[in-house]
Amino acid sequence: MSILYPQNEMLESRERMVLNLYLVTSLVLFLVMMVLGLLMRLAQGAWMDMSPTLFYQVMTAHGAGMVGTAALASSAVMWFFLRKYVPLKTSIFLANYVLFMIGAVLLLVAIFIGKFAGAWTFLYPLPVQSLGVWSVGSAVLFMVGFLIIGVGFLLFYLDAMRGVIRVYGNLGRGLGLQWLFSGTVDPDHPKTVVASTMVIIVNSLGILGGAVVIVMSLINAYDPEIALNALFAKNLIYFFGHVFINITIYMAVIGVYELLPRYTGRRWGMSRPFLWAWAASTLMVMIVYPHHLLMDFAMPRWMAVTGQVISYTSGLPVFTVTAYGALTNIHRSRMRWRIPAMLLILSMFGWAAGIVPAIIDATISVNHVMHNTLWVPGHFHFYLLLGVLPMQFAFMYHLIGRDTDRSVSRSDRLGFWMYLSGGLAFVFMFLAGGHASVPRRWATHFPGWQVYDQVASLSAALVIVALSLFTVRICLGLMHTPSSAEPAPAGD
Amino acid sequence: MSFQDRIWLTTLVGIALVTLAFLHVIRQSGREEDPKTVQTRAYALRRWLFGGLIALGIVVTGASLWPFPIASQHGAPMAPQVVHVVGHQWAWQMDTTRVRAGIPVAFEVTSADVNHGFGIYDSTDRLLTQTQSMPGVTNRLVYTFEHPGKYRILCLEYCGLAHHAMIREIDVVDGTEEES
Amino acid sequence: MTAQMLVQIPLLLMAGILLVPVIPTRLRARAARWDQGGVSGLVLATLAMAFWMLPRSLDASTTDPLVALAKFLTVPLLIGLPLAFSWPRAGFIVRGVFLTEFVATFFRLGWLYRVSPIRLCNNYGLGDQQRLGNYMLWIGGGLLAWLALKLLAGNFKSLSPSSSPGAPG
Amino acid sequence: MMTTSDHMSAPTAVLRTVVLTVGLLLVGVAGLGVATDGFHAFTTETARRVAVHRNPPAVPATVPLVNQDGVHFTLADLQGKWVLVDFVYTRCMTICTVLGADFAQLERELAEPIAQDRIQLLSISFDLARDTPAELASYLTRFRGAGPGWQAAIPLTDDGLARLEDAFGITVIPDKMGGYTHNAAIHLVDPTGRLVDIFDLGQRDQVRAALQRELAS
Repeated sequence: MSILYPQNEMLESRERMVLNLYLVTSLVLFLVMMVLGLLMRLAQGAWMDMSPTLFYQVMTAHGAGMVGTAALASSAVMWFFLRKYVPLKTSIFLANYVLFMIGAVLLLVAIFIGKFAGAWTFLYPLPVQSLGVWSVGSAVLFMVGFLIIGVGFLLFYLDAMRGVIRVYGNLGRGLGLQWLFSGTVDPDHPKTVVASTMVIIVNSLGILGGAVVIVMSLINAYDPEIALNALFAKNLIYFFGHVFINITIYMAVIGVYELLPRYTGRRWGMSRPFLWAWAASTLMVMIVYPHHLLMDFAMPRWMAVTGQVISYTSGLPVFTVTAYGALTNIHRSRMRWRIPAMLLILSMFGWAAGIVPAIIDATISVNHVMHNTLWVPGHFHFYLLLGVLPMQFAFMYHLIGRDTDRSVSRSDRLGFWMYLSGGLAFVFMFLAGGHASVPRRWATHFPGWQVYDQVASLSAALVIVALSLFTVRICLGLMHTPSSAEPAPAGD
Repeated sequence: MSFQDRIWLTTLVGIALVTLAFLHVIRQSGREEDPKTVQTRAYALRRWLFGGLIALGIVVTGASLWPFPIASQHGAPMAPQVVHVVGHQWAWQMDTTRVRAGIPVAFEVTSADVNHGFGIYDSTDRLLTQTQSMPGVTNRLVYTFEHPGKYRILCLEYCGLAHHAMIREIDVVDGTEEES
Repeated sequence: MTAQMLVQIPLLLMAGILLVPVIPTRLRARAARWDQGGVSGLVLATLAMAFWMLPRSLDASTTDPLVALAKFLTVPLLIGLPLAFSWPRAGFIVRGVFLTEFVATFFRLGWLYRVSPIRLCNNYGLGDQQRLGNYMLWIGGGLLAWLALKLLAGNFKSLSPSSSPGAPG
Repeated sequence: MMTTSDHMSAPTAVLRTVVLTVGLLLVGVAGLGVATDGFHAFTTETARRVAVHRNPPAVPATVPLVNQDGVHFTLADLQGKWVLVDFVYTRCMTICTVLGADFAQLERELAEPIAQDRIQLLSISFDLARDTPAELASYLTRFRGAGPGWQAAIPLTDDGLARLEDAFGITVIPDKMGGYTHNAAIHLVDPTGRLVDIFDLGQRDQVRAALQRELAS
């Protein structure tokens, strides 16, 4: 039996405090954002009265809040495991949290006091052209909030970059590029370092793109004479947005690489295909974004083709390396069925299955009838709700567990199955809505569409109950810090 | 069977295959076998899986991009009917809302303010095709209506407070009826 | 415009960099106490740069001799000097933030100059402005490519475990 | 395990740096704010407009001008009317053509108040070397304007032109092909002879709306 809680993962009290801040904040924010999501589905299903003004504010908050929170929780996973291999500064990890919270407050003020409802994508020029619904000032506040959050993540990535370079020499060696074509792959080169390096590279560039387009939008907000090229702004916004949300998966999957082998009791070794998969993903995550612009016919044809082809190929590493590797690791392993293990498998399933509707939608001819319908939230909720979040919950449940735990408690088991069934029903209602051509981001739905919204509301409620159970369990667990995570007596 | 139905079916089959793979592995997870044996077998199978997916990708890419599913954007529209569309917050401005069935229509779509989405829906509220409506850019959408009847334009890109109310009806008339 | 932004200002900046050894060591040591990790100096340089990137300021410096004088004084003293003074003491993270912002600024200005249908500076023609925009995009892209290559495949002696990291303690 | 000793070595230096940095940021951002009229004007052109809105300057009323019919006049002669002014040179085939088309369109749209002698359109040429009353007349004919509502004029002296350019914020740079690069806008002068607004090319609707608002009140 492998060790679930190795010595080198112990936390000092200061580190534990900061990590707990991340985890508790994430859980609470997830709950709040899910309630906002539920409210939207209730309004669309005509089970609740909500003015369009409020609906679109709620929609903006839900989008920005979920993307931000997913990134926050995922970076906690990355930090926790990466610090075993490279030196990371707790102060920078804390700085990221503080900047995130400042940014989050600005976003909330912009939305609920400034009435900003330009969606989390702040697609130029909507933020500054609301026909008087919200002021330019609140759009500015919103974008400044994003900028501050971006700076926080940039600090975190720079710290991680420094750490990887200190230990491995440069980012290429962290990524294992030297073994792509020849040489003996170091079987002990950590998957965590490979994934983290990819995240560092890709999201630093994503944040750079965001910083360019946000500052340009700010200049335009104040001096409208300086008009931007809307198509170019759209490219940058989707590059930034796509990278930023995708990266939440690549940070959280580190938890799967680290934890799954402990629960199966089997090594999950480093291999050349694994390195190839991550090197390819590094590139593909950056160039796949044109699949958001397939309905912008003015885009060059080669970019649309790139968007479609890369969307398909970027699924291959997930299917044939990560998900397949996980399944191989589990197969006939006499798995230790604890709640983290269950969540890890769920997360792999959510990611792999969620990719199916995503790839199909990225086909240009399909995009003609699916783009900006509920199909789109359908596919990304699939791998966020059933992929990324379970990865994060698995990590949190693992943290509060202990070696001596033998079985899954009744409430956890109940929570798991509620989450799984509620989540599945919820995303399938989105996909079914897409199949029925229901447009995305509509405050009110035609009566014929409302049945999907109503079933979705019920399923969302189920997910929220499940998440509440998780939240209570995890928060209590974090407070009663388990002995296994106490600082080693002779450590330091 | 509509295009949407075929997409739906393909997706369900894909998800079902993934689910079966997971269920199979989960069912076997209680047993124990030498990891080496499992790995050797799995890796052999993986080569087939990878090759199969690549082959599938090539076939699907070729079939779905040939002919290219987006009309040429350069030069004068090659369609006998041309409709100029301008998206406004929050209404569609069109130089005509009457087009003929059976004959290609080129919609030249742009926007006067923010991004909109120009989605054509049939009388059963099914999405037929769409393009983006953007300031400073004209996208050309060429579509041939098969049947006469009432169709609707719905906004498919979030554009502010009355996004969901940006609806305009168009009449598609019999192709032979209006020759004059 | 191209000459001013890509030749004159960089030369003035260089002049400031050369000034560092002229400053008495004692004064430098004192200033260093207010410049932990090079942060203050880089912030000062960034703000001064932001000012001289305003099309208005550039315009004014060609028409108003007083503003021109201000440019000749402040670019070396408030940008070049603090940059050269603080850079060696800046750690990896501070440098990273600065460089990210620096590259982003080239992209922003390049974009601005290229797409702006109006002339941002009244004293320069539209063609000149667009040419400058292209140069800036190329410079930004070049800087980014160089940084990426350095990070991916470069040598980082100062960061190796044997020597002390970033800011010396 | 990593300990965080990086900031412990010099706590006072850290404190000082934080104080100095925050101070610099406050001063710097305030300075940038002042330099851009509260982040509204990044360019000289916008700055000019902001200034005009805040404090409408009087235009030089005494600069002698000659129009397309050879008639001498000054801006003082136009007081009592709303005057729309643009700056052109007649050989210009780019921006001035757009301005000309805008003026022609405005002349038609505002025919009624023009007939009542409440609005005057005026194109001033800055090409003293080449433009003559005859050139001005053909410029107007090109746009089928030419009614009494739209006049074209040249300042008689270089000094007069300089005063006008300065007052209206016009920068003219000769290009290498014998033409000029210049900023193009539509300037609105009120009946008391003050420059009250500046509009961009393509803002014809806004010009018309502003005038109609003023005439109605």
